[in-house]
Amino acid sequence: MAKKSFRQAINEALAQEMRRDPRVVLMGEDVAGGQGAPGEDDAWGGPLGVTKGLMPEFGRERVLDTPITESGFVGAAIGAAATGLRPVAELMFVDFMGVCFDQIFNQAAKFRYMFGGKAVTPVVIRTMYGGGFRAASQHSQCLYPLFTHIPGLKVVIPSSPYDAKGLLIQAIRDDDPVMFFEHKMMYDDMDEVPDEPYTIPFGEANLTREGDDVTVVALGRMVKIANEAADALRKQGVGCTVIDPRTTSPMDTDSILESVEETGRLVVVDEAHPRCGMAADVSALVAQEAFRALKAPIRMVTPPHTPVPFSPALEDAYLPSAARVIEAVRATMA
Amino acid sequence: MAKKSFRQAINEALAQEMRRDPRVVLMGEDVAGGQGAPGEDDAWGGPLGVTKGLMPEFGRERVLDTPITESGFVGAAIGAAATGLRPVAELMFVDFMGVCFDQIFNQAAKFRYMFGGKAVTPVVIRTMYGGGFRAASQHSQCLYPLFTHIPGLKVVIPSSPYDAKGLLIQAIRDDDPVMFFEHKMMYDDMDEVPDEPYTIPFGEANLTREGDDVTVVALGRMVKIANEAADALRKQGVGCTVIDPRTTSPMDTDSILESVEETGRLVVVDEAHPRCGMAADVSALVAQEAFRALKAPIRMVTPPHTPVPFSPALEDAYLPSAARVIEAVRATMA
Amino acid sequence: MQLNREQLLAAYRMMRTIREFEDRVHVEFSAGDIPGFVHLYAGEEASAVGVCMNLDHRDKIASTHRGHGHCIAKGVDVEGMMAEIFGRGSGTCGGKGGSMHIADLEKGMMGANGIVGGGPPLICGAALTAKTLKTGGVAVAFIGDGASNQGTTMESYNLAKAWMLPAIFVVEDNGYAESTSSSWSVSGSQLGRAAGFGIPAVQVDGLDFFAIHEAAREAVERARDGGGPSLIHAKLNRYHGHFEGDAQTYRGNGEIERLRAEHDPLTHFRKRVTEAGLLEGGQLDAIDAAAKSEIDAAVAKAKSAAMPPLAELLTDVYVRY
Amino acid sequence: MQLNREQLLAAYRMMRTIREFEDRVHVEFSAGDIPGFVHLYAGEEASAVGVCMNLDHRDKIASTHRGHGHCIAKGVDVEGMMAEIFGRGSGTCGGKGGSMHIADLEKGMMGANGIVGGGPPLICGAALTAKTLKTGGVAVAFIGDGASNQGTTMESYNLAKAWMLPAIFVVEDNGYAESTSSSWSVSGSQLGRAAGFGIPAVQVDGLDFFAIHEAAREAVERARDGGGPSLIHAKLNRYHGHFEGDAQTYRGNGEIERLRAEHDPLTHFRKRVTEAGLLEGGQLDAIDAAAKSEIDAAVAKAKSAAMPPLAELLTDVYVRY
Ligand SMILES: Cc1ncc(C[n+]2csc(CCOP(=O)(O)OP(=O)(O)O)c2C)c(N)n1
Ligand SMILES: Cc1ncc(C[n+]2csc(CCOP(=O)(O)OP(=O)(O)O)c2C)c(N)n1
Ligand SMILES: [Mg+2]
Ligand SMILES: [Mg+2]
Repeated sequence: MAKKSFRQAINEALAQEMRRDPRVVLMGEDVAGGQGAPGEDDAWGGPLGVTKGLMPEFGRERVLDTPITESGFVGAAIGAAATGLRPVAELMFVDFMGVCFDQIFNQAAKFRYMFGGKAVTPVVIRTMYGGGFRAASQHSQCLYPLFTHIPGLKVVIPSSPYDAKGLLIQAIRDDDPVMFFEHKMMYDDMDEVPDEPYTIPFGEANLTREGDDVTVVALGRMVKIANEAADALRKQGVGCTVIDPRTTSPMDTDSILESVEETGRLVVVDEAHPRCGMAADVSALVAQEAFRALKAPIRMVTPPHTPVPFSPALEDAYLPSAARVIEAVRATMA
Repeated sequence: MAKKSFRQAINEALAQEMRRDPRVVLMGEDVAGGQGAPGEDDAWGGPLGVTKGLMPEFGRERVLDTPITESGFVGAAIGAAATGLRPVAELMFVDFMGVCFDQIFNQAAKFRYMFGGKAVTPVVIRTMYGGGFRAASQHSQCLYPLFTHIPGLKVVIPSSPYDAKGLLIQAIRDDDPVMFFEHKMMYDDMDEVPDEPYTIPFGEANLTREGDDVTVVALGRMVKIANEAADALRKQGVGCTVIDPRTTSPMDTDSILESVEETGRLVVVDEAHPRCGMAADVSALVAQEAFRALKAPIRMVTPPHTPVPFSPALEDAYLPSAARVIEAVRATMA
Repeated sequence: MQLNREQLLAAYRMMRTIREFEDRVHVEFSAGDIPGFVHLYAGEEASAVGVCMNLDHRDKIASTHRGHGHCIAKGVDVEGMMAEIFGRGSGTCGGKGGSMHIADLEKGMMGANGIVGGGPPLICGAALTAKTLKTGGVAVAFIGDGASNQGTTMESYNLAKAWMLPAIFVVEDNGYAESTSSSWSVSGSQLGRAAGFGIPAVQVDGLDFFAIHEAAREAVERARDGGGPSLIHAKLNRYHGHFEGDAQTYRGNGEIERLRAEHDPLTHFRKRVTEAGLLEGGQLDAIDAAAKSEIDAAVAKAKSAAMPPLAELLTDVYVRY
Repeated sequence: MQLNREQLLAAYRMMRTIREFEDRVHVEFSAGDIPGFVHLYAGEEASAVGVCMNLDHRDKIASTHRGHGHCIAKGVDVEGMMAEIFGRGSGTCGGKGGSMHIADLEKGMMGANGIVGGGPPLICGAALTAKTLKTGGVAVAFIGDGASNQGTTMESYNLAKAWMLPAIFVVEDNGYAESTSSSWSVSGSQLGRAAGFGIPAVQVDGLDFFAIHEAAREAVERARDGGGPSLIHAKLNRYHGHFEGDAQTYRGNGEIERLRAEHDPLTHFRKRVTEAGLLEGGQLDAIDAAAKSEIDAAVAKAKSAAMPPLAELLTDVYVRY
């Protein structure tokens, strides 16, 4: 199988779905780029080149550059979805959600319920998240807990190129509004990715490591860190099951609960802010549903309750690390 | 002491602080009302009359009606706070946050940190939340978990007129950005409220009931329901300590943990959506920090993962009730 | 454009149905039978009807919190609407939406909206669908004077023009946003703003069904011909409070009485068509009576309808979860 | 207004400092020494300086992601800025903000901003403070052509006018938002939009320091006199990519070379003042040399400065928690 980057996996998923279904359209700031400019058309493909090459193949009718009006074009994607297209909108960085959140959480998320089941809103909103890029407080957040909080939204956080392709195709074919999170530090990650289209269902976790001692739940880029920690711990005789839920809404609660029933110990690793975050959400689930199996306090490995700092020195200290995961796992075994 | 309504308590807190400090200004849609209109000035005082009477006393220079531009005027409140005023902005319903969230979570919340401690942003954003008004999906949400998630914000959720006054005065005098949540069903609640100004510090929980068997944590209007449940359970021989954290950020974790250390049982009652919500947040705290004391699974009493329905029949079923709290408390004792 | 007799009757029927619906909801609300927030459209009928009479099944509209008139004008079933407002299971949205969220996508009605400025971006999307799938359809956003100040609305103007969308923005300027006068809240002017975005625009008297109908006809034609977005600034009046329960002390002395007496689009329509000999008074009287019985029946049916079953609380959050 | 010799020297010094700063950051970034996203202001100097020379300690500005020039023009310390961009503890923000978040409230600089359209609402607030406390101050928002389409920006126009704030909106139209041309993204025109909100506006050539200075002078005067907001549309050019690393394939053949050669506000200034005999070339050469050494020193100092101590990770989230 061919090795492909996370970036390529996303691009390929989009291209294949656009070929399959003429109702799939793309929109966002500079998703092609060069609109109205004297030089190259398709000059950007998004700030990190993820959608490059799609406009030449599908034309500007289906790959739409937008003015900087996130409420306008995210809302347009939602309105288009409710009337027959299957748009994929790019909210460049999830940090920008604050200028367009209404369209996502009050419109797209609620149409179906408010309208008594009469609306279908198959929109996908792709967005970059996460730290490590030295992009500072307004370009490094995770924020998927805010979307997971909202009934009516689905939330997808792929942790590998393989998953990215399968989950994105699923997202596009899905009939509900989907928030699709891409970690900006993972675009160059390489993985075996089949050439043909395939889907990965939502709400089915992936067990990336298996072990009897501790259950480690991790999301997105944190899955890599959890795996790293699990591999190191394995050598020290501690077996971890690493669970990547892949989607936080719906979430595969069964896989998490079953594993904790076996291990009796839980560590949750998350890059999002700690308060009302995913680490808390998973911890609460287990404290309610698998309490009797628990042998030790749950441990959460998250950043502190601070904005993301700019300086590399501080940002490295801010982000969860394999070392901190190892420490947490060991704490549950103490 | 005089009995005052929640509405009066808020109004009085605003009036007293405006008298004390000329830098305190109010702004929002129809906080006075009648601007430019042929009839009565100060015609509204907000949709439920909470700020009525302030404009006649303080003038339009300090009680500013606004166009319907939440990003504009909430941002203006924040910019004014960073430059020397102490504004209280009214975001009529918290459900409208989606059109102005950026100014709150990327600007106000982060100034101090991003700017290396050089900014002070003493802004208060008052907002209505909660169900029971038959106001449907876009006018009934709680959403304080979204703000609690964000480092740099403080989040206040008073559960009585007495607390409302003391917490609002504290909020206005506080040097950090504060989100102040008022439950729209509580404005007519009556309570003893001192005439003179007083403050209630943030991060200090209020124990509204004491009992040895189960700790019940509840917020805002849910405190009333928790109290009701505790009173009923008391008669049945079950003692509950009801903890009202009053502020979710900062949160009085000590009070919660100490109580659970004693009771060994926790029920969290919250009106917000369940995923990544306050019930999960408090549960996770206890599962991490007071696990050894726990004798039973934690129970969360929240609405289901759905938007708020309109029909009274459905909304009543949606909202947590004393009956459900009683059931949860009993479950922890089983 | 000349409207034929049938069209004129249809226009009057729709306007009268809206008026009857709204005045009756007002009464039922006062009696305490209707829960929640209700915003009535009475007085503004010529706008919804004048615009929607130019639309067909291909076309979409997005409405506001004051949505009943737009719903009726776009063909949403009146009985279902009334039941919805009463929170009944037989309502258009099964009782889950209520007055502020009546929608019927099959009728091209994309929803009333509880968020001021929520509709215009959605309409850009509906217009994009029409353009992309070449349906020939157009999309119309109704926008209050207050909503015209919302960033989402202004972004939509720019986007619609940049994408050359078949979109029409109808600013329904009833002079107030809640208790705030549009003379104060709207800096500049609606036409000036449209010009600032390069969007053709006209101002019309919202009293005059024919003026609105004609302005909308031109805008729809432009949109269907690929000429991009247009804006219509309709000056009109609301007869009831901002929401039911509003004491309206901000209005001028006798303002509402004067408006009802002198600026009633239905009276104005009746006068025009009877004086011009296009219709006879008797025909219109018959419509009045029919509308009244229709609304009577809708209210009776709504009141006797069942509340939604509790199981409905959990359905239709997702298509599949 | 005639600028005296000292003022002219100061203007040139600031513009040269900005140019030197930006071109040097470009080099250091290419060498891999600067982390994160960096957006350079070279080519646009006449705007920041032409505007800020009309401001004093009472006045506030809000900047954009492309903020270095505004910072320098408003008097933020250059060494601190350079250290900040390098992420050092000695930076203006202790290394916690970086290029996109340099702020110095004591200097009236309310921050670069990572959010397009983030600044204009804040400036309405700063202007409200000035008006309420009667400080005599004005507040200026710098806005890119791309940012001019953001709803937050347009809402601020309306709010500033409704409240009659001493606010000035400077649209720095460098022709692009990232790779997208403003000729495409901005429907209508900047002046047309301002007119739509009833805000006095002028368009100026951003090449020409004097034109911008004069336009700003008028706007500041109007604001201080209680005349409300103004808008200035400056047409200018950026010499570097959107951010450092941008290959700029969207630009025309030889576009940047031509701009540097023919549309350089510094060259233009030099020509104007020397030809008019206001200053001599030697004086300007001396400024050039001084600016170069100042930036050399700032870079050297930044590079040798310590990273922030780890304890700083947890400080200044709140004043008190
Ligand atoms: C984003 C948002 N802000 C505020 C409100 C509260 N609100 C509901 S209707 C209204 C006034 C709207 O005025 P206008 O647009 O003129 O419409 P009208 O009521 O006159 O039909 C306001 C402020 C809201 N629903 N949504
Ligand atoms: C709300 C928001 N949307 C998008 C971006 C990404 N972004 C950063 S700069 C930029 C282009 C801005 O263009 P313009 O306003 O013309 O300023 P210029 O870069 O030309 O100085 C974009 C799209 C952002 N930072 N914030
Ligand atoms: Mg109005
Ligand atoms: Mg630009």
